[in-house]
Amino acid sequence: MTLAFDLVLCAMIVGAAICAAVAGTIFAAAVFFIVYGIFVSLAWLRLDAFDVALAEAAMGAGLTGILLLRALGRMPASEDRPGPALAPALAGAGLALALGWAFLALPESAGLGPVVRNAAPGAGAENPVTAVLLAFRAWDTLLETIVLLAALLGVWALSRDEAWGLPPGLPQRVRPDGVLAGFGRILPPIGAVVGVYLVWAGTSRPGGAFQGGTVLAAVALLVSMAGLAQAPRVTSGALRLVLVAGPLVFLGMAFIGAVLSLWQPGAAFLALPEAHAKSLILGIELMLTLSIAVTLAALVAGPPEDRA
Amino acid sequence: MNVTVLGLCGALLVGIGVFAFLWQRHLLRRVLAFNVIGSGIFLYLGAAGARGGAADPVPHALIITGIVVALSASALAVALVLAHLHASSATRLPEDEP
Amino acid sequence: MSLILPLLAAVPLLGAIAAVLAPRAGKGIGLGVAIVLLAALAVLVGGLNTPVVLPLGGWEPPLGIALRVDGLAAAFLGLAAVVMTGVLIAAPYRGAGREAAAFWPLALLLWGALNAIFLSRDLFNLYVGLELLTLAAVALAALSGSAGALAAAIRYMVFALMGSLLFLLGVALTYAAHGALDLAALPGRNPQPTDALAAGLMTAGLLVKTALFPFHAWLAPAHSGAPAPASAMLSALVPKASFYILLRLWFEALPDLGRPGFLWLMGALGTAAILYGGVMALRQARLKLVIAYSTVAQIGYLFLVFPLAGGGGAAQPWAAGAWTGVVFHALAHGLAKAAMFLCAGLWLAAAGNDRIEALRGAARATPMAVFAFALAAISLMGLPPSGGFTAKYLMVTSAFAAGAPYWALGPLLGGLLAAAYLYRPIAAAFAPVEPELRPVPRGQQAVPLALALGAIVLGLASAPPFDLLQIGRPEAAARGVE
Amino acid sequence: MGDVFSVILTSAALLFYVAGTVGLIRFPDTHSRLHALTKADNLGLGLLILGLMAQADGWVTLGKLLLTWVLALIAAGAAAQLVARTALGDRR
Repeated sequence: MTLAFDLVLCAMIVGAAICAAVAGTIFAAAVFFIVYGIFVSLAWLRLDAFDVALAEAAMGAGLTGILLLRALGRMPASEDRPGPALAPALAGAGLALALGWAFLALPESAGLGPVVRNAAPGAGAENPVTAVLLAFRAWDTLLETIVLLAALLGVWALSRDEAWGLPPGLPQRVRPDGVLAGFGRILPPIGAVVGVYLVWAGTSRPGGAFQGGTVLAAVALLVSMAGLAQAPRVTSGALRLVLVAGPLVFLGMAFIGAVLSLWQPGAAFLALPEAHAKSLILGIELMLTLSIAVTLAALVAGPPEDRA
Repeated sequence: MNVTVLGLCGALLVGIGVFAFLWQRHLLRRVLAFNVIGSGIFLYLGAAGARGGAADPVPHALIITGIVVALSASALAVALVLAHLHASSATRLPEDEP
Repeated sequence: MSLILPLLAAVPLLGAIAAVLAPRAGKGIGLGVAIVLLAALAVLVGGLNTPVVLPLGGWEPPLGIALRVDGLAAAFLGLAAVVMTGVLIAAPYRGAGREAAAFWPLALLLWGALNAIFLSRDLFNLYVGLELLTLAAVALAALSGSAGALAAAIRYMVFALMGSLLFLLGVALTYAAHGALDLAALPGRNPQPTDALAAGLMTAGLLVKTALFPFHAWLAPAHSGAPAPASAMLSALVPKASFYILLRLWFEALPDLGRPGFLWLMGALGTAAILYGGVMALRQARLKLVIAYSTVAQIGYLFLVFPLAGGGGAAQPWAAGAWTGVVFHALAHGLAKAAMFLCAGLWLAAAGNDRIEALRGAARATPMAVFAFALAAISLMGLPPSGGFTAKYLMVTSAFAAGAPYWALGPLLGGLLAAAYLYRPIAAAFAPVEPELRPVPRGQQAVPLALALGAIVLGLASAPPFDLLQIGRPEAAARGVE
Repeated sequence: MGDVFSVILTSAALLFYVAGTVGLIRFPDTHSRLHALTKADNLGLGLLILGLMAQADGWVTLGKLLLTWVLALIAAGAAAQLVARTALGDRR
């Protein structure tokens, strides 16, 4: 029975992917891509990967979909003809076959699951995924938040010189009594609670800084699109402080560990003292969430623009 | 068995994405294809990690990192495509213009 | 030691954050980072006798991520530090405008990403580092905002994204097969039939990112379209990072997967790159494109490491020499190429365009810059006494000693081609005419001169770096990858 | 008992979804399509959630399910309004 479900799910995923790849218009492709992302997050649920399902739905389908649709809205309808299909088709088919063969040829499970589950409680997070992200592989996570920052700096650098210093994205014109404004008033409180809950719950249950940050980013975007609050200018010191607060606290904690290591045997760069690991992880995650939320919202809004 | 289905599905998605990435010329479609390949790789990795019965949390963490990185790259790519459109009124690379 | 290792990657990142907060102080922050890193590297290299490994946060692999520094890592860290210091001194961005607010943090992020890659021992961490490097590099390539630069940046991004995905796919397959991402854990793994596919995918991705012929199409427009300080970083350092991972992968992690055919293919592609890049450089009318195509050629030399140091049998006694020679080549090329792009930037600002004819009489207007360009050219051509000469000498002798003189063809012809394509700008600079260049302050000319002198000194005093590179040199570099 | 309740309600929900989808495809213009979609899908979702509530293991889960429905109602309503208004604007 569950096999039948998985087969149907996979067929739907593949179908949506094919539609997204070959749809006649780019708008249709983008919509199919969002549908595809939702189906893929269902597949993650089938694999008991709740953290990944949340991240895929929020970022892979949601934010990436918005990015594509927003860009489409700025584009004139243009003739869209792909190149010759034979070589790409051979490359795609060859790679898919090779990977399929490899999956079947893989040895029996070779993962780190048991090792992680043994070490996770000592690292300050009962959710093993959070333990991996913020303790064992904290260096990855730190670099990843910096990747977000690098992308935003790159996006902002693409503004025209005349628009530099304006708020991110296009200026919004919204009727104050319109539906969007009303919607924008109802949802943010709920969204904020959900976002913070995802972070708080993330140490022991699925959720975490990235999933919570995405929800908060959506709230920020909604508030801005509904015209309820003006986004700060890209040169604003306060905005920039919020953007870097997470990585800064993360790096700062790492540095403190490094300096302490000079006279304290257990301390090291990126090591959290075991007694306080849980509260420190939660603190770092909250700061990261704030920065991730604002960075993601700014990434989706795009570079500052002065014309429609 | 169920896990194998999802792993093979991931392999197929990579193939579909690679096909679209190489075949399509419109730059937004190539960004989209990049994301299809990415999620296919993640599904492949996640399914491989779930073969032992209990799910392996390390791939989950890697995948979350990967999703964030893919989103960052997509955002920069989309912004580049729009800036390129403003600068030269083109939605594809010069060498791909018909 | 355990304090210095993480600081090498973390300090530039911290500097980038500071530069985001205080864009006007970007240059000061950059120079501060440069001083700290140069000092840290001096201490590190001074005390390095054996490789140092540091599991981050106290979590040992396979659970955690380890950093490691050996001679190879120290050499590349040093190259990045010297080139970045020069670039940061030379970069003209002031104030809090669009370009300045982007350049300083992005340049520091690029530096942080490079150092993170040079130190990392973890395949997935290397992927994240590569992505950080790519995003910073693409953003810098697009910095001018011109239509040409944007198209070049997008093409760069298309190739780089494909390269990243292929690499990631290989990493995923490696983890799925072995439950390990640490490079040190892979030589002792239980071999699987999927290993060759995983290694092939990772290698293909890194080749695209290194712009080895025939994956070079993105390089020249992106490197020549960027502002000069960015070009210097992109050309001197960025392709070296993915090549560095290739070295680690094949000589340390998976040497048992090497096959004669693969080694031969790498050498053939490298030789093709040398010839193709040289011919293309010869045909360009713009100086920055000449220098960029020269990079396509120079990258080719690096791949001769596979047949020369990787081949077993007759090559053995000289293999370590070839390995060291290739690393020398990477270092000398980095210094010389950064010097050349900085010179090109000075002339572009002084002449208003970068056509080679515009350089006529430059030797009178900007003598130091022309001297710097000529010194850098000597190293690229491989003439004594320069780092480039030492590198080519080591490569060519090991090619002959190994009984494979055809691998010497690339370096020898490549040197001739380099002489031909670099002769044109130098001849123009020495043309006996009144220069039409605006004057350039001597201070600005000093930076490329210092970098070019570095490339020469690498040849004059080659013993200390040679000894450094032997620290923790992978066994496979002498025994062969087979 | 609970299971039978769930099966009946979720089946009914599916029926509404099918009806909504048929309307989306067959109706001639944007406004009637929206009508079919929002009416039928919101009812379908309501039935689905009711059916799932029978499977809930506590008040918290019940609350979450209810919240899901309310949020989806608000979002669908607002989105439908926005689409409708944009469609009007396009026609002018």
